Parts: sequence; structure tokens; C-alpha cells
Amino acid sequence: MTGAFRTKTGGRIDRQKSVSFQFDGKTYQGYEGDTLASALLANGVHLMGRSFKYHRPRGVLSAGSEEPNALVTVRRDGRRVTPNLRATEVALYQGLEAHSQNRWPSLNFDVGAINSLMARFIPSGFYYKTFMWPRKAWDALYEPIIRQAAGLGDAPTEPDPDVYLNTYAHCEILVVGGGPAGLAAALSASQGEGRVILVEDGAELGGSLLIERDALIDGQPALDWLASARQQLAARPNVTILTRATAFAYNAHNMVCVTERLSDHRADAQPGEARERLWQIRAADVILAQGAVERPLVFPDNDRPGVLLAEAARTYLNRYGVTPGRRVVVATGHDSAYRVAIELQAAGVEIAALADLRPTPSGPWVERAQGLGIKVLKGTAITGTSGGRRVTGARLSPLIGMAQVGKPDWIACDAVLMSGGCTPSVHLWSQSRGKVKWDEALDAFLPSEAAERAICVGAGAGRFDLAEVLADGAQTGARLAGLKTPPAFHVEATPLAPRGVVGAVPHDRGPNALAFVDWQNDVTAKDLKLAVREGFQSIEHLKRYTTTGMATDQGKTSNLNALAIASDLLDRPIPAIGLTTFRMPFTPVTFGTLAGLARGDLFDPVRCTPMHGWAEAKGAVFEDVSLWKRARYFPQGGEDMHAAVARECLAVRSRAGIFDASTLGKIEIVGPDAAEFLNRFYINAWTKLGVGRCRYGVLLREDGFVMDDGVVGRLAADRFHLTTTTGGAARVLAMMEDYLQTEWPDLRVACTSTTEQWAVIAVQGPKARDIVSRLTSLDLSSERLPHMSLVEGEVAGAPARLFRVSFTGELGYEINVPSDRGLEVWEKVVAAGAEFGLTPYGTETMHVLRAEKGFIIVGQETDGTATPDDVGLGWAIGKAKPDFVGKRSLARPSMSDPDRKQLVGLLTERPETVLEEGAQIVASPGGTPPLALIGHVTSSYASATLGRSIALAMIQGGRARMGQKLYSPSPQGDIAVTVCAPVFYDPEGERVNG
Amino acid sequence: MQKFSGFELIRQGLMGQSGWKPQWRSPEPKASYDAVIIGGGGHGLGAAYYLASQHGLKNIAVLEKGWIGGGNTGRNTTIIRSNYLFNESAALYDHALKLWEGLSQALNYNVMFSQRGVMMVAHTVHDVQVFQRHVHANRANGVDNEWLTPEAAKAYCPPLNIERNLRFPVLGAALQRRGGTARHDAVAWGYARAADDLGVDILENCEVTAIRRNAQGAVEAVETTRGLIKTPKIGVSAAGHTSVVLGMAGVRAPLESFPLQALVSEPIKPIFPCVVMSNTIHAYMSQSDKGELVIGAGTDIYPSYTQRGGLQISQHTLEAICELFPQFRRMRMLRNWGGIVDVTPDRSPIIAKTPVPGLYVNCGWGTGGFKATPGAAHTLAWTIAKDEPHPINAPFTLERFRDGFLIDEAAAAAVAH
Amino acid sequence: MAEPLTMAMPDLQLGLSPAQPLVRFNLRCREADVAACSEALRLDLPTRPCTSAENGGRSALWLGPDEWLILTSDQDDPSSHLTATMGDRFFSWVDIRARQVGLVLTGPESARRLNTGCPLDLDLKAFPIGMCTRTVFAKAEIVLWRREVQSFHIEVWRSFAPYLKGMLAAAG
Amino acid sequence: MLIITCPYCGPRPEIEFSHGGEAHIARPLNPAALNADQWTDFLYLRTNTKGVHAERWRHLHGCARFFNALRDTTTDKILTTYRTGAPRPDLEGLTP
Ligand SMILES: Cc1cc2nc3c(=O)[nH]c(=O)nc-3n(C[C@H](O)[C@H](O)[C@H](O)COP(=O)(O)OP(=O)(O)OC[C@H]3O[C@@H](n4cnc5c(N)ncnc54)[C@H](O)[C@@H]3O)c2cc1C
Ligand SMILES: NC(=O)c1ccc[n+]([C@@H]2O[C@H](COP(=O)([O-])OP(=O)(O)OC[C@H]3O[C@@H](n4cnc5c(N)ncnc54)[C@H](O)[C@@H]3O)[C@@H](O)[C@H]2O)c1
Ligand SMILES: Cc1cc2nc3c(=O)[nH]c(=O)nc-3n(C[C@H](O)[C@H](O)[C@H](O)COP(=O)(O)O)c2cc1C
Ligand SMILES: [Zn+2]
Repeated sequence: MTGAFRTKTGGRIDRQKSVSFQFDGKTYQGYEGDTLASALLANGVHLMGRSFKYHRPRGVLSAGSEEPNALVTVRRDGRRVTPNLRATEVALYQGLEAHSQNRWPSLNFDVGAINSLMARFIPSGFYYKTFMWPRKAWDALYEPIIRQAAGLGDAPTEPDPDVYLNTYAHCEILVVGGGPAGLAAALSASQGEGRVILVEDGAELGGSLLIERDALIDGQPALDWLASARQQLAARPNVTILTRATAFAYNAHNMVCVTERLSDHRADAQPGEARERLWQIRAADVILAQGAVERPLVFPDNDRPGVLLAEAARTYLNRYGVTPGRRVVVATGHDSAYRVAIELQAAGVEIAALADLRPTPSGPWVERAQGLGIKVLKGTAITGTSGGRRVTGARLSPLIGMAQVGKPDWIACDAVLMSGGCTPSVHLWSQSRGKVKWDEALDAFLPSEAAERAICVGAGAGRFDLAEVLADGAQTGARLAGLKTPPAFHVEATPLAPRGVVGAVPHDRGPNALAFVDWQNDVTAKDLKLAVREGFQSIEHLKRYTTTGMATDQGKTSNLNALAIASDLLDRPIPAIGLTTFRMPFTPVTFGTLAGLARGDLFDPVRCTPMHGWAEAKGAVFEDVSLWKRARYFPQGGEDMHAAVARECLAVRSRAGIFDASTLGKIEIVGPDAAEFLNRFYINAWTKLGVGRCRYGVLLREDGFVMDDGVVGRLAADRFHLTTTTGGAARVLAMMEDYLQTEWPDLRVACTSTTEQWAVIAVQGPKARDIVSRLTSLDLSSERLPHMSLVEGEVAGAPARLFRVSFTGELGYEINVPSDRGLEVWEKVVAAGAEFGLTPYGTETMHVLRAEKGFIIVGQETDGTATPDDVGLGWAIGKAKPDFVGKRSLARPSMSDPDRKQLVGLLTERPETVLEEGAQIVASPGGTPPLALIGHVTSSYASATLGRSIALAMIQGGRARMGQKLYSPSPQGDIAVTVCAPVFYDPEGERVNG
Repeated sequence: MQKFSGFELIRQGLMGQSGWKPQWRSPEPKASYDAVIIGGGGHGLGAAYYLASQHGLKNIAVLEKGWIGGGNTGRNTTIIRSNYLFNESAALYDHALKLWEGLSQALNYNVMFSQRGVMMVAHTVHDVQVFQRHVHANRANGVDNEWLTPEAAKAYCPPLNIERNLRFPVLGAALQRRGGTARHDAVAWGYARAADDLGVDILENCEVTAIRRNAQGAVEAVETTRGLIKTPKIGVSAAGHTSVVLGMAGVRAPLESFPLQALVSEPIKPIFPCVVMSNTIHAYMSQSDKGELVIGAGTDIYPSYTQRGGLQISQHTLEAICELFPQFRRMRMLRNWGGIVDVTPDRSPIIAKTPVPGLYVNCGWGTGGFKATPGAAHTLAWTIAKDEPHPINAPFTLERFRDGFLIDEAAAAAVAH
Repeated sequence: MAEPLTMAMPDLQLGLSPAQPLVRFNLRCREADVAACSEALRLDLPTRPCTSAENGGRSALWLGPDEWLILTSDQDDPSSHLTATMGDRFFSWVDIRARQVGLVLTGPESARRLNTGCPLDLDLKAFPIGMCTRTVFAKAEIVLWRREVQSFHIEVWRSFAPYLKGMLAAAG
Repeated sequence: MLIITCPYCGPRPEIEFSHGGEAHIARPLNPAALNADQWTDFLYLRTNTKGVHAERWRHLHGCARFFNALRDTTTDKILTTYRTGAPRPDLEGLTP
């Protein structure tokens, strides 16, 4: 026996397997197959949570994903803590540990409940009206208090160890919902050729059939029919069944996203196990069989623990063998509550009264209930409840007309079951942008015009009769699968009248009565009234001002009642007010599920060069440049970056350095019109570039600003090898393809990315030739291979493209070898260089060396607002060319503004002062903000070669300011600088010829 | 105007909160106004408020096709900061920030402006250079912005993961302490209430369908779903729909409208003290006063007016969030939505006269105009009233695209090497 | 790259192994010259989108209307013959043998495993044997080529290979 | 995630594509001959259509071809796709 409220038999729990669990530190027993909610109810525990704003004690309201009250935190260990789970959906397992939320110090005694007493002073939106004076108190006092009240559960505090998976899937027919409608649809759809995926939120297929006791399908009890339906489906190879899987998003072009829970329900789930899987399902057709959600009644004090939805009570009874109480009052505006009362009575629960709002309910269920001696009070409203942490009585008042009530009667009870009828679930349908139409007869929004290839069936389409539901599903599935005759099911069941009630129940309890519409966010009918009074007339305004429907249940039980109340207050029909927008997700989805495996090294690809391992072994410090890892410097001993860089710089200048330039983008341009293409694309002139020669090329965007640069080498009349910046490779290639495919399709040119074909080993410094010549028989003399030229041949035994180029200002070579030979050649160069003092250097050293020479780095000297002339590259423009990308823009008035920023060098007065990169420049010292800024420092280093600091800067009219004294404001005071040419070292450029 | 105060709340509480009046009227459109604003977002409502309160124009109306605040004002992640790079932008955004600092009091409406600080995280050497340039420029412009080491960044925002083994480790951060967030809806409602009180007609469900011009080409009336309204001056503040509205007057603008998505988590107890943004891995987050984590990222890749986008964008955003804040991996997304943002080629706004006399425009705010709401509204009102720009918005013309005087904040942050 | 290219996933009857050494070329040529090119390569360049052709150890994978990936053994280099035969016709032939690596994924779970990162429908009807295409696997671009019902050849740029393997291994 | 029908490869998921902006804006043959307004038009002014919009896509991670599409920007329904160089299709025949 687990719990006093457990029935002797029945339900789909495994009575052989009892399970112990904890709630707020207390240990209880339940059965396998229970949810946390059903197990607590079995133990007579109704109080499961506190509401958001007033901290009202709350019991479980529903038995499914629409639950607004019973939110708990489930804790497995320090790293696996999940807040805000609905107890109605938490599967019970041995050792489950759950905690209530939003209460202090305990659920039973919660200091925050004082808010409830203050309710009349803190209606919707009260915070917009106060907390404004004194101004400072907002930051210091009011806001901290408001924030303290925020939120429900506590966020986890440790990194989540669990794993989240992803899969894409395709099918011809996707069925969402495994109730009778969805089952029938899947059964018939899968008789066709196509793949069928059936997705069910619950732990098992069946939906409302799981609690069906009355109906016979094809002569069998519903549960037996269900078992055979499941078997049939499972046996079909074209069917995939997902349970514990929620379709949460219906995206454009029939992409439905599902989250499948893999381990949360298992006692033995280990940290690091796969917890959820995201399914991104692309379906040709989607059948939505989401069913319907029962509507609560809006009456004063309808939120006491023990007040729950009637169908939920039926679920607890039939699925879990649990009764909600011993003496129950049923309040309804719908037939289904009669069925609940009858079934509960049969289970031994006393039905104290059944109050029906409808003045003259009739039909088989009403008769049956009356026949069983249930006290049916027609035309009776529930107008209140008594009790604290558990309901103790119900206040029933006779209705006088539609809006008034007479003298109340109190009836003692320990549970109140309510039903306003059913609201078809059009959530996913609406997400797909399908339209809904108000149905007067049903008081419901039903699917109308579709936006995607989607069809709603069953209760979600307003069909509540089981025979109709099954036929609807079967026919729809058959039609989509192209079957001639859909399967037919014979149903014997007592029909329920489909219509219920919407809106607030009339009462005589005065203006301060709290009749809840949205349980979780504590929105009452009175709040809606206030909002309307204050002019919030659009339903969207009502939602945002009162926060109705904005809680974690997204208004599944509340939206329609709120709408009906607004309709009443505004005296406008419901369809004229309209629904708020349904958005994904249908129920909240774990961040991890959406992030999937993308974490750590799988967050983004880590691109490494072939020589990465070597650099790593040598202790290199790496930097991230786009997706690449680049060695930044190679510290030795206890060197910091400055010491390492200084040493590396000096080595290159005095002997030689070796640098991994493999990440540079490379593109091979082939075709008879290759030179013409480059002419049109780059600012430079290419036609005259001889075979075997290289040129520095600059690329603009069409708006005239520098986009990328690199060296272009001509391998043959019709073949060029060009380089781009590391981060620019993809962009440049995409832009080339764009122009070739769409603007100049006549040009016979093709571009191929060769970035990763070649490993690039730069050897730079006065000893470079000595070193490289050890490894090749190629003639490296300046006559045969002058600066800015290239040759193909063998280097260190590998086929190579050997470029004589220099980004350091020294004699230098870039050896391109196939990537798979990169490491081997690198090691040979290192060996050959040993006797010459060849030193590996990284990007930081490379930056210093090139800055000493005044070479720009795109993205550092340029920032997307610099023209070639601004950065001193005006010389590169092919003056005779009629056009190239960006040329026309250079003729705009602003481009010749004398006040444009231009690249210059800056020398600080004190040689040891190194300006900060990004530091600003002003013309005169000692100002107060806002200062007239005339430029900024783009690059700044301590140059070991020069024994002083150097900086490059972009300064307004900079080239006309040579020798001028300017200032860089800093928190420590202005730093005086002198403008100079941007080339600090070897201005004649002799050394490259070495 | 009925005064909002704690005292009044208590007084009303004793009367069942039954004495509150509509926060703004819902009048019938008049046949003519001295000026109309198209677009009832924060910018448009604010412009009407400043026209009425500072320029004495009271016979004016705001025309809103749906419900006020239903555009981007009601769907943004509410980040407010002013640490922009260029002088022109810093001046504009800081003008707005200063107005934010007194807005609740000026409007007698608590917009919950919360200066909890906006921290922009640097992940690469290039980021560090760019952010430090911002810090220097801002300081020289009198805008607060400071550089934090990773440890200082974590001290300011404890959930931040600064472990070195991150795929893109945190190398530091730029912090603007005066930055923060505000309650989006309250901004629209507060301006509406204050403007209404000054006589401004706020006309909801009033879509402008055409703009009429006289023989000289100047504007003379708008056609709306609630009838023809005569007016000599029109201020367009229609965000994502600006191209559509300007098109009614034959004006083309350098704009494209993209979906921008945002999402919120389930509400949790306070845990996240500030705003954190990462441009490199594309995500930003704050926690609202109600407790939900408010998260956003970049736009979808194609223009659209659907107010929604693809799941892949949210996935990338949450990947980044979980990488920076791994403890939130078990948190759950409660709701996702999209807005329509109008993007200019230089990612800076346009607040200017148009070639059509009497037609003024405020647009191009892209992903970042909420923070500018009071400043944009204020300078737009000035431009309409005086038929010439305020010095602060003078650089934000339409002509800058023709002449090349761009204010390229996006390029200034771009990564190219 | 130092780490091994082989990955065993015995539990899932999945194997990921390096393809046998291959030589790769990127071929670009226009429609008018396809026949000539085919002849020069002794291989009918497929012109139907996303199809492949094989002959004598050489394979051609259609990547675009004017682009093919040519795979051949490392003893075979058609370059000079092709250049000689094509004469003045425009084509682009670029050696990319080291740009990318080939991986072979086999086993009954292979299609499903690929779908953990590849958004295409890999049902045999939608993606038959011989079909090939550039596509994505999570954040990497790949060329996917189905060789058998349960065997796929994947080409991926060298620096993305560890990521691809890491994702495939973690995918579950 | 949209499904976009590449004129070469057929229907494929959005993440294989890059977007290429408004279609049918040819780069002027002789930019130097354009006045400031004309050049600005080419560089920056877009119709930003609310409704059926002609745009460029590139099947970047597929056949790598640019092509054009007509998409309704109020629904994101793609009415048709066609190859670069082909004229914008007549809408009449397309509305479903
Ligand atoms: C998801 C998202 C996140 C964002 N995050 C931030 C952020 O963190 N920080 C930040 O600073 N900014 C952010 N923004 C941008 C910011 O929201 C906007 O720039 C700003 O709110 C624009 O305000 P607005 O008043 O100009 O526009 P809106 O609020 O969009 O108002 C324009 C109004 O014009 C109306 N309208 C349009 N056409 C017509 C017509 N024909 N007739 C009548 N009315 C018409 C619309 O209905 C709309 O209400 C974000 C935007 C989005 C979408
Ligand atoms: N007013 C009424 O009388 C009333 C109301 C509702 C249901 N019913 C009964 O319910 C039956 C209707 O059957 P039905 O199949 O349409 O509904 P159903 O409620 O039986 O089944 C719907 C199923 O869909 C699942 N589901 C919902 N949203 C989901 C999602 N996003 N992802 C995955 N699964 C999801 C649910 O878990 C449920 O199992 C009839 O037999 C009818 O008697 C009656
Ligand atoms: C800052 C901010 C916080 C929000 N918080 C919530 C929330 O707690 N619950 C909720 O349901 N929606 C929340 N929303 C989203 C709105 O419900 C809504 O989705 C958004 O305003 C866009 O409108 P639409 O979805 O109706 O198109 C929030 C929106 C913003 C801008
Ligand atoms: Zn294609």
C-alpha cells in the first residue's frame, strides 16, 4: 500500500514495484508508473507549490503538460538540478528527490504569503505606478526588492554534465499525438508506402484512451484495442514511434521539432549520459492530433489545494489508481464531469454534490448520475471555497439569470473538481501560421485555413466523440497515404455533449475576491477588469499588462477564459478580440537540447595547421583567428610575451625566423581570362605581371573600402596563386564567385580554394637563403628569383611552390608544400636552419615586424571605413584601368575629404612608453570630454629592433601633419607623440633584396 | 494626469482599485492634425510626447496599425548602452542614455530603467583591440566604459565561464556601468500616457495605407484604415515597415528588413546581475525583473516580414549561452519570438528630413534602437518641429549614403584578419 | 594531423576509417566541353546533378553544373594527358589532393549516424547508391558519396576532419 | 529552416545556402558614367518588398551556384526558383 488515497486495484502503475522518493526532504512511497504528482496525491499531499506573486498555497490542478501550479525542482546531484518541472510530468523513480519552490522557509509556512494579504494594493502593473521617488531609491532599494521576489525555482549553479543529442529525420507523414485520433491516423497512414513518425508526449501511447473505461472499440475495451493498435504499429517497418517526446515547434516549410527525453525518467541515469535528443523532422504532411485541454472554472478562491480539473481527477483515478479526496464537490459546465463523478463514486469516493452551471443539463450522463444517486444541483454556481492549505468546503450558490447568484450553501469536502469544457489544442497548428476560426456551437477556436501541409484531427479539431475521432484520424491518414479505403472502427460509447462554458462564474463576493484565471502568474478576473478599465483593450495589451498567459504554462488552461472575460468587459464578441500569438515552444525546452553537442572543442571546429602539433610541443601560445589556432609566440624558459617577442624579432632581423603561414587563404585562379578577371576585381593592374612574378594586391568592397589584401603570384599565363587574409578566405572566394557567376559569366575563369592544399612555411631573415638553399636545388639567386617572384620545384623532397616574398622586410621565402608534407618539410627546414640560429616565431612577432615596416593588417589598420589611399596604398591602384570593384565609390565627395584619417607613424616622446592600441589622438592637450578626437592608434609595440616603441595610427589629414606634436589622452594624463612616416625600419627597403 | 504614486496605489487599494482612469484615451481620428507620427512604438510615441511637451505642438496624432508597443518596442531584449565607437553615435546614444536616467520621473511612469551594467566580452586578440579602442574613444567622449580582466569580468558576473579551455576563452570585457535594461512595454505605455495627457491623439488599429502629396510635392494627408487625415507634417517611425511607408510617398531608403529573434527562459530566482554580450560567438543575455533570462542574437539571413525565423538561429544562440554559462544548460526556453528590424548599410540609423517636404523619417535602428528610444524621439521631434535637424542627429542623414559619409559602427567591429 | 583517423564504434556496428590513399582534383569546365573532357579523362563526367561515375579506378563526382571532384589512385595522374588533349578549350584543373581527407563510414547505423549532423534525407530512395553532393555535417562542409547501402565516403577539408570525427563519435 | 529548391540540386535545407540580397540588380557596365544618385541606387537602395520579392541565393554548401527565387516575404513561401540570367518569372502562373 502506498498512500491512503490509492485505490485497491486498477491504473497503469506497477503495483509490484514500489518506489520510494522524497519531496521536501520527506520520504514517501509510490509505484513505478506514477508521476510525482500522482504519487503525492496517493499520499494525500495536495500542497505542491506556491504561486508566483502572492505565494498562495497551491495544489496540483491538472495531470499533464498544462499544469500551472505543481512546479518542482528535481535534484539528482549537485550538477544535475532542474527547476520548474511540472510534478504531473515527472516520472517517479526510486530515490527521486524533489523540492518545492518559491517559498521560504518552507512550503507549509511561507513568509512571502504576506503578499497575498497585500493583494489589493499590488494589482497588475502596480510596479509601473510606484517606486519612482526618490530617484536613487530605485537602484538601491526598490529594484533589489522586486528582483528578490522574481522567479520560481533556483537556477542550477554547476555546469550540467549531461549530453544532448540531435538528429534530422524525414518522413512522408508525421503524426503528433498518440491518442485515439493520432493512433488511427498512424494506423491508416502506415498502410501506405511512406514513412510515418508518431510522436507522443506521454510515457506511453494512448492519450485519452488510457483512462477510457466506458467505450468499446471493435467490441473490445478501449485498453485492449489500444494494446493491439500499438502492436500493429510497432510491427510496421515504415513506422517510427517516439514516446516521452514533445513536438515543441512547428517551423516554416513543415519542419517540426521534437524533444525526446531519454533518461530523466530512469533511476539509474548516470551523469554524462544522453539526457535529451532533438529531432528536427521534415515531413511532407503533418497530422496534428494534440487533443484538447480541460478548462477550469473562474470563481473566487478557485486556487486552493484540492481544487483540480475534473478530467485530471479521472486521470489520477484511472491511470494511477489515486483518488483526489474522500468527499468531493464537482462543479461543472460540461458533461464530462458527470462521468468523473460516476467513476469516482464507483471507486468509493463520496460525491457531496455536483453543481452544474447549466440551468437544464440533460442527456445520458446526467441521467446516469442522477440514477446513481448523485446529488445534481442544476443552475448552480460555485462561488467560493474554504480552507487553508487544503480545501475544506465549497460555496454553492443558485444562479439567478445569467449574472446573479442567490443565497449560498456551504458544503464540506476535501476536494473540488471543476470543468468548464474542453479547449482544442491548436498550439502547433497556430505556430505553423494556420488560421483559427471561432466556433459558436463549441465555444472554441478551431483550425481553419492551413498555412503548411498540416491537418488537425480529433479533439484538437473540435471532434470529441470517440467514433468521430477515430474516423477522422483514419480517414485523414488514409487520404494522405493514398489509400482507397481507410480502416473503419466500430465504437460503442455514451456520447458527451461537447459544449461547455467560458469566462468567469458570476458571484457575490465583492470586488476583492480572488478568482484566478492564470494560476501561475496570479492573474485574477479582477486584474483583467482593472486593465480594461485602464484602457488596455487589445488582448495583447491585456496579456502584457496583467501577464496572463505569460507563465511557464503559456496559458494552456487560462487563455480562453481570459479572452471570454475580456470579451465580456469590452462587450465585443470573442472572435473580434482574437487570440494572442502562439509561439514555440509548446512546452519549455532545455537549452542543452537546442545547443546539442556544441560545447568545448565541438562548439566550433578547431582548425589546426599541419605544424600545429610541433608548435604545441615547443610550448607555443596560440591565438584564435576565425576558426584557426595560430601560434602567437614561442616562450622559452620563463619568458613572458614581450620577452619572447623581442627575442623572436631580433632573431629574424639578425639571422632568420621560421613562421607557419598555412592559415592564409589561398585561391587558384585558372583560365584564359584570369588576368582580366583580376584586373576587374583587385585595384591593381595585372596584365603585365610576368609569369613567375608576384604582386601585392588590394581588394575593395563595391563601396570603396578595403576588404582584403594578399599576394598574387602568376604561375602561368592562365594560372594565378593568390593569398587572402586568414579570416577573409571564404569571403573573398564567395565574392569572386558572385562576380563570376552573376556579373561576368563571359569570363573564362574558375576559382578553387587551395587554402588547405598548401602548408606554408615562411623563412625570413638575412640567413633565409642560406637555409632554404640547403633544401633545394632551385636557383635562389636574386637574378633568378628576385624579391616578389616565385618558382615551382622541389624543396626538401616535396613538390613546392616557392615564393620569394616578405612581410617582415627581410629577405624571405614562403615555401608552399602539400599539407600532408607540411610537418616533414617544416622539420627539415628547422634542422637545416639550426646552425644559422633559425628561430620559430609567431603571429605577435610577425605583427611587430610588419609594423616596423609600416605594412598594414586588414582589420587592424583598416576597419571597414578605410580607402586604399587612407592607408597609403594609393600607389597600388591601376590608374589606367577604367573600372574595378569599388572604383566608382572612390569618386564620392567624402573620399577626397582632406580630413579623412590617414595612416601615419607615431613616436612617443619617451621611447619606453608604449601606447595602447585603440588609444585616441587629440591635437591639443589638457581638454575635458568630449574631446575633439582626430584619430586613433591602430598598432603599437615595443620594437626590440629599434630599441623604442613604435605605433601606427589613423589620423585626420595625417600625412600633412608630419613632425607635428599630438597627444593621446589616457587616465594617467596626456601622452605626447610626434607624427612620422609609417615606416620605421629600413625605409629604403634594401633588406628584402639581401 | 492622474498621478501615479505609492500613495495613490494604497488609496485605490482601499477602493478596490476602481478609480483608475484609462492610461490613454482612444479617440476618434480628427479630420486634420498639425503633425502625425506613423508608428506607435517607443520612438513614435516619444516623438509625439516631445513635440507636445517641448515644441508646443498639441494637435498631433500617433497612428498605429495595431496596438501601441506591438512592434519592436514590445519584442526586444531591452539592452541599453551608449558606448558606441564613433563620435556621432556616442553623442546620439549618450543623449538617449541621459534621458533614460530621468525618464520614469519625467513620465510619471516607472519604466524600470535598471543600470546594472552592460558587459561586452572579448574572445580574441582582435576583439581586445577593438574593445579597447571603444574604451579609449568613449572615455574621451565622456561616455563611461572600462576594460576588465577576465577575473574582474567574472567578479562582476559570477556565472561567466572564464576557464582557459573554452573554445573561445574570455580574454577580457568592456563594461559600461551606466548601461542596463528597461521594461520595454512600460516605455511605450509611459510615453503614450504622458503624450495623451498633453492632448496627443493615439490612434490604434489605424494603419496608414497611402500618403498624399500636393502639387508642390509636399505631404498633405494620409489615408488610413480609419479614414483620411490631413496634415502638413508626417514623421515616420515605422521600424521594420519603413520601406513600405516611405514607398507611399515615393521615397526609397537604403533599408532591408530582417527577422531578429529573441527568447526567454522560465523565470528563476535572481542569478544574473547584468547584461552580457558576446559579438564573437553571437549571443547576449540579461535577467529581467520577473526572473526570466532574456536572450538574443543576430538576425536571420534573409529579409522577411513574418516576425519569425529559423530554429537554427536560436540553436546557435543557445550554444553560445551554454558555452559562456554552462550552468544554464538545464534551463529551459519558455518562449521564442521574432521582430522585423530595418537595417541600413552602415548599421547606423537615419533621423532626417526626406526629399519630400513635410516628410521626416526615423529608421534604420536595426538590432539596436530600443536603447536610443528617448534620444531618437527627442531629436526626431526637434527635426519635425524646426524642419531642421538637432546637432546630434545632423550626421544621420539619408544623403550620407550618396556622399559616402558613413558612420560604420558594424565595420568598426568587423574581424578581417 | 597527429591523431589517428580510425575510430571504432563496435557497439553501434559503425566503422569510420580513412579512405584508401587518393589523389584528388577539382575540375571545372563548361557544358560545351564536357564531352571533350570526359574523353580526355576516359570517364563520362556525370551531368545529372548529384550523380557520380567511375571508370578504371577513376571517379568523377558531380558537385555543380560545371564542377567535378575527380578521385583516383595515387599512382594515377591524368593531368598531363588532360592538358594535352584539351588544347585550347577552357577548363580548370587544380590539384587538391592534400586539401581534404577521405573517410569511410560503414555499418547498418551509418545513415542514421550521418543524420545526427547532416540535414539531408538519406533514405535509399532519396539518396541512392552513387549519389554524391556537397552538404554540411553540423558546422563542417563535406562531400557525401554513397557507395553502398550501408557505406558512405565522406570528403572533408583537412582541418575540419577532427571536428567531423569528434561529432560523429559523440553523436549517439 | 526553409526548404529551398536549388534549380540544379532540387529541394535542400536552408543551412546549405547563403543569401545574396535582392535579385536583378545588375552591376552597371560603366560605373564611371553614373551620377551620384544612380550609383547610390545601385549600391544601397533596395525595394525591401513586403510581398513577393526576387532575391538571390547561393547553394553554397551544395552546387555552389547562385540562382534567384521569388519568395513572399509575408509568409516565407518560396513561389519559384530560377537560374541566374533568366528573367523574373511571371507571377500569374505561380500563385498557388
Ligand atoms: C528581438 C529583438 C531584440 C532587440 N534587442 C534590442 C536591444 O537589446 N537593445 C536595443 O537597443 N534594441 C534592440 N532591438 C531593436 C529595437 O527593438 C528597435 O530598434 C526599437 O524598438 C524600435 O522602436 P520603434 O519605435 O522605432 O519601432 P517599433 O516599436 O517597431 O514601432 C513601429 C510601429 O510602427 C507601426 N507601423 C508600421 N507600419 C505602419 C503603418 N503603415 N501605419 C501605422 N503604423 C505602422 C508598427 O505596427 C509598429 O508598432 C531589438 C529588436 C528585436 C526585434
Ligand atoms: N470534451 C470532451 O469530451 C473531450 C475532450 C478532450 C478529449 N476527449 C476525448 O479524447 C479523445 C480525442 O482523442 P485525441 O486523440 O484527439 O486526443 P487525446 O487527448 O486522446 O490525445 C492527444 C495526445 O496528444 C499528445 N500530445 C499533445 N500535444 C503533443 C505534443 N506537442 N507533442 C507530442 N504529443 C502531444 C498528448 O500527450 C495526448 O496523448 C476522444 O476519445 C474524446 O472522447 C473528449
Ligand atoms: C523583455 C521581454 C521579456 C519577456 N518575457 C516573457 C515571459 O516571461 N513570458 C512570456 O510568455 N513571454 C515573454 N515575452 C515575450 C512576449 O510574450 C512576446 O512573445 C513578445 O512580446 C513578442 O510578441 P508576439 O509573440 O505576440 O509576436 C517577453 C518579451 C520581452 C521583450
Ligand atoms: Zn544546388
